[in-house]
Amino acid sequence: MLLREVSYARPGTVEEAIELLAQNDGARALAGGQTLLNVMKQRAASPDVLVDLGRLDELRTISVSGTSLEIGAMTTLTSLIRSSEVEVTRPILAEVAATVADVQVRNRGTLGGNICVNDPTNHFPPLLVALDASMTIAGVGGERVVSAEEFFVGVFETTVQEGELLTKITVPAAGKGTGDGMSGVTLGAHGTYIANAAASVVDGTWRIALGCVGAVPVRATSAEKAFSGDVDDASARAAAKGVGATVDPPSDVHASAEYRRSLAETSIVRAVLQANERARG
Amino acid sequence: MKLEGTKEFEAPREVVWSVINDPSKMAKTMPGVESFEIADDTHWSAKVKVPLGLGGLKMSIAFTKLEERPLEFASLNAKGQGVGALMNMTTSFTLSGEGEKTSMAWEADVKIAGPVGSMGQRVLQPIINQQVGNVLAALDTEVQAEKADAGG
Amino acid sequence: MTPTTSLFVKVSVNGEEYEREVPARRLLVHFIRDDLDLTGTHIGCDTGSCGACTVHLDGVPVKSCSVLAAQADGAEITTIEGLAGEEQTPLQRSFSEHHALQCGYCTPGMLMSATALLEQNPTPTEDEVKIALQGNICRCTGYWNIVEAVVAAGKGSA
Amino acid sequence: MTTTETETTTTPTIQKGFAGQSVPRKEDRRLVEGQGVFFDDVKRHGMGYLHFVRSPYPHARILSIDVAPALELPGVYGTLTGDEVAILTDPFFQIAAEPGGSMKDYALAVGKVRYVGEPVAAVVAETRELARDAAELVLVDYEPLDVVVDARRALDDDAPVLHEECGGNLTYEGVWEWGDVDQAFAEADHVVKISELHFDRFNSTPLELDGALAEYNRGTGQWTITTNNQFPGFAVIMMAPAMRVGTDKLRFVTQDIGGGFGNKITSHPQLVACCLLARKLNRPVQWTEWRTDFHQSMSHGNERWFLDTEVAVKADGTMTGFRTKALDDAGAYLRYEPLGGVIWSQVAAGMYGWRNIRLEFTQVVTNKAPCSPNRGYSRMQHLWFTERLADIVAQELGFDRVEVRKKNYVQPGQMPYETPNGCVYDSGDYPAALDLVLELIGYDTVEERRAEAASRGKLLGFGIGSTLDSGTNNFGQSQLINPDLQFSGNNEVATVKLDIFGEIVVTLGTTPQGQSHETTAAQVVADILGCDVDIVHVRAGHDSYWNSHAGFSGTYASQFAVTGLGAVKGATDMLADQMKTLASMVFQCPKEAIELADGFARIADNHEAALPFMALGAIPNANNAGFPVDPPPMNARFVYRPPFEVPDKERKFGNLTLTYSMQIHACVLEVDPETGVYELVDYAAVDDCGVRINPKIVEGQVMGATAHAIGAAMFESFTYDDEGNLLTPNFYDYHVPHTLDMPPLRTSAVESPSPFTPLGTKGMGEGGGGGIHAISAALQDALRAAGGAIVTDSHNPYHRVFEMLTHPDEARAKVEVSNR
Repeated sequence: MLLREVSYARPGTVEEAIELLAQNDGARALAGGQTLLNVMKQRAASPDVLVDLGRLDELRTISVSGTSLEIGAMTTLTSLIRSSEVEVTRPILAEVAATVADVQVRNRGTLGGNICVNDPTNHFPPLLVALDASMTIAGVGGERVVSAEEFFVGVFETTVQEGELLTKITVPAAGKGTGDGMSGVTLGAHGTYIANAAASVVDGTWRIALGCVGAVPVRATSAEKAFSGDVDDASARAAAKGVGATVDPPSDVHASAEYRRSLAETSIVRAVLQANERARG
Repeated sequence: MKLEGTKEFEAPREVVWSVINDPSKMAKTMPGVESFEIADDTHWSAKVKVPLGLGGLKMSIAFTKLEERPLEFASLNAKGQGVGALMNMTTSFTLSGEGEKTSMAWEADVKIAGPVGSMGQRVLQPIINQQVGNVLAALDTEVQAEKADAGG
Repeated sequence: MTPTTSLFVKVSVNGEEYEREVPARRLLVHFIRDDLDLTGTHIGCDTGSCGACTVHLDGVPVKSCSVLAAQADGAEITTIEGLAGEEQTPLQRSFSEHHALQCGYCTPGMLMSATALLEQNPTPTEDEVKIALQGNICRCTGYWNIVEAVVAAGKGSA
Repeated sequence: MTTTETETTTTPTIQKGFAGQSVPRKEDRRLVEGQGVFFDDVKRHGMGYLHFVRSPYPHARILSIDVAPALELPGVYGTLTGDEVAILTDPFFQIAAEPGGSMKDYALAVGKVRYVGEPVAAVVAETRELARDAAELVLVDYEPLDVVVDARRALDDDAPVLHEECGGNLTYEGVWEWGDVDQAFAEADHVVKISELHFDRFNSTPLELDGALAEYNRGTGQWTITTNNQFPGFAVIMMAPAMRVGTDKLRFVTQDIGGGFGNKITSHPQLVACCLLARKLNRPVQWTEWRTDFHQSMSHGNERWFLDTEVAVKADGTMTGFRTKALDDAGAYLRYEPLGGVIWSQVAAGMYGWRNIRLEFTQVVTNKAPCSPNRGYSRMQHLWFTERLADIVAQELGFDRVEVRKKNYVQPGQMPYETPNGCVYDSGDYPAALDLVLELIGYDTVEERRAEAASRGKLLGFGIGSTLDSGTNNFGQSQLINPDLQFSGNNEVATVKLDIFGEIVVTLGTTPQGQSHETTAAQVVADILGCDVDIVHVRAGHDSYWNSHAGFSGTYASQFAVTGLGAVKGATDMLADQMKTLASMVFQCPKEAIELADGFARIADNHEAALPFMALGAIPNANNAGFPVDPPPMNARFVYRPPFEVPDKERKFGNLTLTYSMQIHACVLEVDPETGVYELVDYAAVDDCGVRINPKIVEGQVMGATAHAIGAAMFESFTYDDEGNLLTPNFYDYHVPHTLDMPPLRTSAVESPSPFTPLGTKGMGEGGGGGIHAISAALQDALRAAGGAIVTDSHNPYHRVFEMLTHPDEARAKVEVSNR
């Protein structure tokens, strides 16, 4: 408990927010705060200025434009779960959001916050990489759009620079022949991930991302390329085999590196089979 | 936590040595250095802000050169203190190779204590691995710059 | 706009208006307990994990240890003290009838989470109750009686 | 969902009135309305908030402490360091004999720190935030020292020594041997050897952390400590001598306590720091511990190794004896230790008929948080051990686990049963209870379910955990580890008075943390006085000023139903007698003619002649003129003293606890062979704690103990790395089970009244870790089909199960069977 002294500002517009982030040394955007405020208690982070995005309703919109689903960075996980747009265009987002922490955290926690924190155990970084999402980042100089893979830079680190703000996450809408899956092992039901894999197939082309095995989500490219034609348990296992050896996961109190390598492969198999089944409709 | 690896440089040993033996050049390879002071040729100190996205971790680090055998071996200790974290790192570099190629075998024993050390357990190893990667990349840049200077 | 380390916060808690100057860093739970003297809201961890500090912020259950008092400016807050009027709510009575509390320390948070559930879903199933209470840790009861009490209160009000 | 059934084998020894019914709790009203009073809810004008400066090092010399930067911060009231503490106080009294007895333990670290999180200084400031800011400004210069984390290394010649004054890391060692062990092994047909078993380190992590509000009165020299310490009787004998004051100078006040489970017994060092600062700064000092502080520094459960174990087994499966070397890891200080070195022997033979036992008990200190009582304290470790022996013997020798238990259990006909070390199991029918739990969980369908699970690719396992909950300590057992100690027996106090308007007012010496003392005490009182529970007012919590406590007062070690209610019954019987005497004076009739019923004292065969309680209460209190003799005071104080002898120190023999509640747990789980992830799919628990005053409250305790056991078996561990850092310092990595982690539960109860207690009740609540035993057994059963690993650890998170699946031989290598 008990935070160090910190300054606070509550902008009313995105422009104002960017200005505050640009002009104040050590400024950090405060979204839902479900991670940030708690690591501040632990002194694992000590921003000098908190720029509260809580009043930026323009960042809380969910809309479908053309073939993509556009989600405002300040959209809470609860809103994701309840969104009919999400349900129609990319239901996996709601499905995964429903397994993040608990009701209270989902009521405050935002999609933007979840990925900007980029804790390696977070749910959305690997999922958004698998879904080939893109992020819109606004700065004093205007907007730029980066792919999910470019977005994640390190633990607690993204490509969002000081003076910049993540405003929007864009996810391709699922058409026929698209299927998504996510599987992993958590610390207790709906708990912190120990290891996971997210898989997405679009017309036979696979994107598979691993969580908890590095500082950022890791593409399982060898597995992605392995599939030709029908996917079944055997081919999924064949594809996953050997992926573990290509990653360098941490060892901690919940899992040795060896265990995480094994879980990564098992998670790939299960995520792929789930995605494949859904792609078939 | 013990880390080790080998880094290959496209540069003569003298050049690599001159970089790793020069605190001010080494300083440029470290993440988030805000200020740097050299007390004497075996003691120097730095104030760094390790760039963690959540706001950065401020630390003041005191370096002590433990041992050196010119062109061959150097080892140093770094003690860092910041709110929430204490770091104690002992690292050594062993150079080998001939002509334009130098191979640097490095070892580091990093201990992190304090709230961050315990809280950050699940994220600390990736952080350290990544920071080491950054340092080695920066070191290569410095070596090439030095090589260019030496050559030019 | 310049960032500040101290600001005025205006909130309505259990229907009563409060205005206080608070440090920007003060967590909502400390504001409620220490500044407003509403000590029914509890603290059981320092990582936003246990839910003992659960209150309703604009009608939604949140962990008041993971919100700054400043963020609550202008909000309507309900705490455990605001649940019962003259009469206890059926849920409060059900907790007692089903022995859903022992030490009672997690109870305010449990009741706030369960109350929010029943407002949205008056007759929740056992699984729906478990999901709604997942963010509230109890170390005495093993949860069985708590889940039973909420399910029963739901049936009762249906 | 839970289902409940009860079987009563014998009728209770007291009339069933309110007792025996699940009457609603008196405590609940305030608690569900947010009106409970926990220590942190109490405020005083001008109070300062205390924050401890804690060691980031597991072992280091303190070279210097500079508090000046903290004192310069506006709003800081003052500081306290170890150097001051060493001048102002004496080291705490040690329970241990030599070598542990030489240990110097103070309120703050003096000269050295010995675990991460140890308090080295304290700062008091105007707000909680400022206090923490200031604590971060205190400059401590440390010289790190080598650490010892693994108890198995603590006695190595080159191991760093934590407490030089103890001459090493050994704090206690003793050989506990009963029967003829050598002969038992000589006559054994099989000997099962297990090289290493490990009971892991965790605790019950009550949701409310420790803390206090300390106020000092310069005029009287007395401190008032509003706290959640759960054993004031112990705290005061630790604190008063150290602070060089009489016990009367320390007034303890508790009301609502947010869970304790034993973990709130040893907060006395922090309380002393609060008291010293309240005096130094002449203002109330408030200390609230936070979760990470608690995990790093407070009351871990004893971690224990069982090395070179051997079990003697006859051809028919009778287990005749065992020998083992128990190595107990006490952490850095002996706050309540080495009592763990004897408490286990209350259940030396578990629920079994073993007559020949040899256990070499060794306790060491390591650079980890100090151990102290934790639900199931010291017996749970040993009972897990005895259950592991039963299952490993059964599996390795090909016996049926159920039959091995039934054959080896102490039999109902043997009750009351004297164990090889002189403890007396008071009552119970263990085989019948086992049948009951097997019926609850559908034991006969386990094989079908196993096949069905296999068809889904899952490994199903079934396990039994039979366990004892020994209650009401004979503190004389402390003399078995330190013959010079002057403690024996036990006691608890209650006062009951009839007040001026006819209210019954009860005060207790106990410090309940959810055990519902207000309710069960009222039930007992109401039945004896023939009145409604609603007119019985039981004071919440504890207050030294009530004069209703004795040396052992508190709430710990499963004893309220015996000591607490024994005192309540004693005091209420005295009051009833006074009421009858007074009524007989008024009616000029013999006392024997008076009965207490329906809220009246009346002549039994003439209900017209009746005095309402109000009239009785008024006479001594307000209307006493004209009485020929003094009317009885309508006020009674009773000290309950259980019937104990001082144990035989030479033979380590004697009755160490008065009652033995019993629980048998059974569970079914499914393991995912690819990941090691497992799920409890079915669970049942049967409890026998003798007469149940309030069945629902008893069932609540069984459920709570079950949840703690599930957490300890699957998720909860205080794990340290080799460098002495706690890797699970808060709820990020220390996962406490929540609603979705709980299996379906069926409970049932048997009532075998205790012949030794006033109400036929037995202490209960701790539960003896039955679920830990059951889950270890079920995992071993599930793994039989996948390499047959032997479960040798009490804590089995997914990664350990994965290890057992991928390297079963490593676990199997720890077990060896030799046949004659």
